[in-house]
Amino acid sequence: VATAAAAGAVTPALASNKAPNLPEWTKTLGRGVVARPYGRPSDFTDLQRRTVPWLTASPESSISFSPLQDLKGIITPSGLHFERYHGGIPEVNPDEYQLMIHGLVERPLIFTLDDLMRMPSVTEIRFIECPANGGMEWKGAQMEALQFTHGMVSCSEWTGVRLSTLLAEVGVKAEGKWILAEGSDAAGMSRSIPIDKALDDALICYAQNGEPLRPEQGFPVRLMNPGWEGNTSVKWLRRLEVGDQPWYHREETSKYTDLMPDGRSRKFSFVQETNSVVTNPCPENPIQQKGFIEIEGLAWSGRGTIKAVDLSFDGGVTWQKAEVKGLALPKALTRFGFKTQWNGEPWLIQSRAIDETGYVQPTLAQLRGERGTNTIYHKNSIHTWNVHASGEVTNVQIT
Amino acid sequence: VATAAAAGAVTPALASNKAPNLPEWTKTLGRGVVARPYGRPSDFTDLQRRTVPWLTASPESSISFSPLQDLKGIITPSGLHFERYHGGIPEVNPDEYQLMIHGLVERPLIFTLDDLMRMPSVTEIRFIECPANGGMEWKGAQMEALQFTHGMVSCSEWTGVRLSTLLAEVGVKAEGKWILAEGSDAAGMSRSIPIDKALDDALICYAQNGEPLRPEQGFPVRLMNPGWEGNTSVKWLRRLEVGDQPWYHREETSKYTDLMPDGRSRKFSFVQETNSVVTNPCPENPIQQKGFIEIEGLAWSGRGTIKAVDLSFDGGVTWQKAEVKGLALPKALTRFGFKTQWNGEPWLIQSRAIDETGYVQPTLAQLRGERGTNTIYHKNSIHTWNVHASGEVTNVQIT
Amino acid sequence: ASLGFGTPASDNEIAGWDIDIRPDGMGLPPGGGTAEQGEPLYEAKCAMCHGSFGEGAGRWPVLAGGEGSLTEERPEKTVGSYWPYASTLWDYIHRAMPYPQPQSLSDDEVYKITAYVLYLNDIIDYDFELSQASFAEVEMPNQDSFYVDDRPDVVNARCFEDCADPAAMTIVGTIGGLSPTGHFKEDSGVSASHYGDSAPEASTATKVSLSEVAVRGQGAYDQYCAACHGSGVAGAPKVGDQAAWSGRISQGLASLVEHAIQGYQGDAGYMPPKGGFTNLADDVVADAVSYMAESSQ
Amino acid sequence: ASLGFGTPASDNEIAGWDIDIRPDGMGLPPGGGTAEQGEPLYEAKCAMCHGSFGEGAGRWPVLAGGEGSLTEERPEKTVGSYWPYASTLWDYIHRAMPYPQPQSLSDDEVYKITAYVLYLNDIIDYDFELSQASFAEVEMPNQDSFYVDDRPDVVNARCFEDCADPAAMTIVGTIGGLSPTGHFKEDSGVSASHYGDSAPEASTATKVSLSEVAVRGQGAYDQYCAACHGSGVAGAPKVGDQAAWSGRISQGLASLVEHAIQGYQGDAGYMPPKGGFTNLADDVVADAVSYMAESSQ
Ligand code: HEC
Ligand code: HEC
Ligand SMILES: [Ca+2]
Ligand SMILES: [Ca+2]
Ligand SMILES: [Ca+2]
Ligand SMILES: [Ca+2]
Ligand SMILES: [Ca+2]
Ligand SMILES: [Ca+2]
Ligand SMILES: [Co+2]
Ligand SMILES: [Co+2]
Repeated sequence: VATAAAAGAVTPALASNKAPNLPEWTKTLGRGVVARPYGRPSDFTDLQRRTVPWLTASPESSISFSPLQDLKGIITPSGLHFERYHGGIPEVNPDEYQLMIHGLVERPLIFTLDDLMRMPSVTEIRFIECPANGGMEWKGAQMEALQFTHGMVSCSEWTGVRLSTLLAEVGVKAEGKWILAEGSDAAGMSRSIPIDKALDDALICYAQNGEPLRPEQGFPVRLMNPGWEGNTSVKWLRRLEVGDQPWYHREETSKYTDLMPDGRSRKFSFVQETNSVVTNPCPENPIQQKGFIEIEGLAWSGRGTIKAVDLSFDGGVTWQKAEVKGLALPKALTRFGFKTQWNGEPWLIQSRAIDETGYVQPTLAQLRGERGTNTIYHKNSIHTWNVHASGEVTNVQIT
Repeated sequence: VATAAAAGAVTPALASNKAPNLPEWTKTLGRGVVARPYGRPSDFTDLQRRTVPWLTASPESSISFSPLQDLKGIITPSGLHFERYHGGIPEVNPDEYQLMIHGLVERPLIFTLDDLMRMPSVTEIRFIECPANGGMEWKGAQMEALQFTHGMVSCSEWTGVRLSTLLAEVGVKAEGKWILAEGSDAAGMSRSIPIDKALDDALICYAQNGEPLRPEQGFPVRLMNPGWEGNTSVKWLRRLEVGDQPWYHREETSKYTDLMPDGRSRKFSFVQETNSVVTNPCPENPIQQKGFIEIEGLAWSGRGTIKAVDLSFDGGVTWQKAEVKGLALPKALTRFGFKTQWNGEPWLIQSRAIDETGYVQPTLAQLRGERGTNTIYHKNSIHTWNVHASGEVTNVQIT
Repeated sequence: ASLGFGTPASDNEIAGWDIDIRPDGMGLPPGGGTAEQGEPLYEAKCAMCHGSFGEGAGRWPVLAGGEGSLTEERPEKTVGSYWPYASTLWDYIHRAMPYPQPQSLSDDEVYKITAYVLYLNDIIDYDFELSQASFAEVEMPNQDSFYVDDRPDVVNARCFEDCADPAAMTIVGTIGGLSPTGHFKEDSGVSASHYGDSAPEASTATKVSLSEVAVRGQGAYDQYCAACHGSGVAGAPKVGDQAAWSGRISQGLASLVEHAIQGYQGDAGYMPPKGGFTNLADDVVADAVSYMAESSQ
Repeated sequence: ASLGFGTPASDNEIAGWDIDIRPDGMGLPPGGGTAEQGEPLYEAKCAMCHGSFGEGAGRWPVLAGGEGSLTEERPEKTVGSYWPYASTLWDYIHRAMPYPQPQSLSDDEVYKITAYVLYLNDIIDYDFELSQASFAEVEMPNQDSFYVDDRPDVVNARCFEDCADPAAMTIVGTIGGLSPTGHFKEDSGVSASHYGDSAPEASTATKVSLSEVAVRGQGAYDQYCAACHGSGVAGAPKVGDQAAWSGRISQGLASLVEHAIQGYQGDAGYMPPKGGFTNLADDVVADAVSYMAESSQ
């Protein structure tokens, strides 16, 4: 057990840092405390959000995807939360931040960030999902990676004040039935929110995963409508106007309405229905060895808590119950697992989530049968990965 | 509602970005997606870990503190997790990473990072606390900020494989009663862990808050002993040796033993007993205005779940029940709150946590009465903040 | 139930921020205008992206056309074919357009341009005066086609055995070429956070002799400048048009760059600072100018 | 119950990593040595931090003394006064010391230095040969004073009324000056992530005429170089000692810096590369050298 290097003798470079050698990093002091007062990931890792430039005309109105294939547990690190902007990320000065609430209220008020942070606070782990998640796959499988088929969903611990608490401050008049939420970004993002949601679980958030919101998620303040299409959770929120009817703005008419085969369209299709996907294996995580494998995946429902997840290995002919792992919280990402063996046989692997309302995630055929292929949003059908004999995994659809 | 600036006309600089003006950031596009593929906090914020250089001889063996005064909810952002090193942060190459398990086992084995990540995984939200947290205050109040009185505790979502699963792979012999856990850092950090803990809830972790461990927390792999003194959760873990007795290494004899007034010392004082502290108000968060205030704080217990937290405003003469807010998970930070009014009266504010075993957080007098003032570690007594008529908050002790 | 937080919002403060417009006309300011008046404004401020006929340049949104296409294989959802209310158009142009200069239009300008976009969609006549008073007369063709969300619309059963017919299953893979996969194939040479640079939209052909700076500037040009300088709308000198550029190039690069960064009113038209993308760094704009100049010699 | 992960660890692989020592002697390698043999090694490799008598230089740990102090107001916990097992000392010196060069000592060197530290604590004689065989003879004074954790040791009651006597309460605040508060007082001029630079330990007095580079180097000097160059242990030229420095300075700064970064064997003693702190950046070391040289002219 002796390393005989006398002081001053030149130690020859090690063949490797593996046993029986002592690794280099064992033999020298590393950096001390507060080398990085605010830390960042190891340089040996490179998890990142990614985009697909041809999806949009401009990166200022575009989307990036969370690397679901590399994430563990249910919390999305704030630096990897998916992005969606309609006019880029405004650089809001928190000292000049104001939230105005007016319209059909007794007392129109302006709140500073400090005001909001001094009011009673609530913290909840909830997902946010863009209703376009998976939308590129209505007409056929297009994306060859999990990050792009499902990466428009992320999950954080959000802290803020209940919108109902703020509404009590201003005093909503009896005629007040809808609320216009408006962002201070270049898009002036605006959505009409029914008063019932506002009084139920809507949050005015200023913190994410313990710290101030990231600029990408609406710093310093955003609306958060748990379980609803992400677009309604208006970021960089500056104004709430109470009215007696919805506004029918661009993001709730031209966009975020769902065109049906008969040419009519659903409006106010707020809830993100039950969805799930297998994250191991997936195209980015092929099976590298025969033998034991823990199938893993994520499930979520905008209507509440995930109650069960089933798995099929044969494209949906037979199903088995998977295990819900760790926390199963309402309107939060929920991880599931299934321990099995893989011996080189091809799999058509699918997951099917069931939420507390009893809703069973539908097949692609069912969804297409009802909605056609031009509806863009809300594609929550059962997803299929094709596991090849080589362990390689590709995205397929079963028709 | 018209801003009449015709194209080309010079817009005069705004007096401010507040109403009725439209803020600057509303009138120009912001940065687009993946401007930062891995994000970071707003430049307008500056939460950071902080150290006290005179506590130690060298920053490579030192401590930094989490800014509890600024954190919300229960998750500590990974970049703000408190730091404790005995030889700095090793830069471990994950491709050369090995975990060796040997000693009193049937099959000594070496696991790669890939091996570990392919085994059945578990995800849990748990705190880690340095047993020296608060230790500067045994002889008297010393630190004028919450970050320094209590900031050696953080809480994360940890993912890894149960140590019991790994031990099943190597086959522990009947005589195997203790496990030496050894780090690959310059300190070769080593601690003896009883087999019961190893088979209970110890985790071999590779992920924190959804992503790979940060270098500061042991990248790529650390041991995690939930509820136990942080030092036992050996970081940059390279080796586990199973033995029939403890090793009595430097960190479990010279350090991390608790000197009692009679000159004898406690050894293997693993568990972090029930503790709590008020985070609002606190020295960094003075009360700025009369009227409504939500008192907030954090409670935690290494023995399990926090069941209740009480508050005193008069230095412990009378107590009232506070509300446990959000998730109350075993061995995790747990947030409590209490809504009240402050009208300028001086407060001696204290919190008192009770865990699932019925243990009631003790007073400083009780702890000192039993342990004296030279015991350094495990100071979990009720803490007092003095709220002055000005709203200013100072650290005091009641004797 | 008041906790006492917040300060009263004055009428003046509210007026400055209360910009929204509703289908019933709430929020519409005084003023007005015709499509005829809107046409030159649209040409100068909108056409470079949305096309002179609302047909959309490149991948920028299409604003007109698509009538009767909503049940077709590839429906075209435009203001005319899809939008239920004209108020939405006024509101959106006013709040968010032109894309790089949101909230820069006066109310009259918004009336005029809104009228023009409605006119391009055959919804109003060229000389119809759009105003607070006349707004209610505008009828949108698709107005009655929206119904409130009636999901859950699909009921799946939690079946465990014989849930599908294996013989009837067709397995369809992805369409090659569209999918971003580079990041998980080693040494693919694909940059990690961007994909599909080789995707549908082809960029301006690159001259072989470009300088390093110009090559660096091509990406920004494609993204930020091509809308105007690729087509020559609004008096923009078109890239590759040597006649349009020679005089400009002879002023020297520094002056071109200054104009691009600061903006200027030229003889042929108005160049907004950084083409309106004021979030761009100066050197990004300078690189793009090099690319444009070198490609037009 | 095996899942089949992991590859067998060979005896050779285990031997390379299995460095731990236990009180029963498990792990102790062949070899041995006396305090007498350890003294020069300790002087060269340890005394700069821990003091020639184990008394600790500056704030570096004290290794000897403190017998009988464990029940006093300020107990001194050292190897002699506190540590229960001598095996811990062998293990720790071997695994972690010298602090900047862990695992650089041969087994014989560890035996010798361990013997010397035990000797400094009056635990063994100067010529006692410490070895695998003799280790069991070493008795540590405080060995029997440790008992297994018996907490919970304190029982508080969940009282709600009249739980303390307000009249008997004394409120004691903090001791001024020790507490880091700068970061939450505006414009305090205290750097945000470090406090207490004004705290107990005073740094070498600064000459007024230092260059900017030298001023920048003082922090690194205090932290990394002062252990040796502040006291002159192990042949290190002491800062401020003009005689010891003049010859060196005349070689030129470049050569001083090279020696400091690469290390070298001089006439007076051995300077390890970067003083052993190989994690330091070259320019940090260079700045510290400027500080030392300018302070010794
Ligand atoms: C530099 C490019 C650019 C210019 C100039 C521009 N737009 Fe746009 N326009 C866009 C983009 C990009 C969007 C989509 C923004 C989003 O994703 O939210 C858009 C969206 C629109 C829409 C909504 C389209 C839909 O189907 O939802 C309308 C209407 C519109 N613009 C009108 C105008 C008018 C009128 C002008 C001039 C006053 C104008 N635009 C100038 C780029 C531009
Ligand atoms: C550059 C400074 C430095 C040098 C040189 C050095 N040490 Fe140390 N020593 C330290 C520090 C710092 C610690 C405490 C490390 C920690 O915090 O874990 C320490 C701790 C120790 C301890 C444990 C003290 C205790 O009370 O727990 C022993 C024993 C020790 N050193 C012995 C030695 C010996 C023997 C040598 C030479 C072979 C040596 N040291 C060289 C800095 C040094
Ligand atoms: Ca050795
Ligand atoms: Ca699929
Ligand atoms: Ca206006
Ligand atoms: Ca106190
Ligand atoms: Ca309004
Ligand atoms: Ca051993
Ligand atoms: Co919808
Ligand atoms: Co302890």
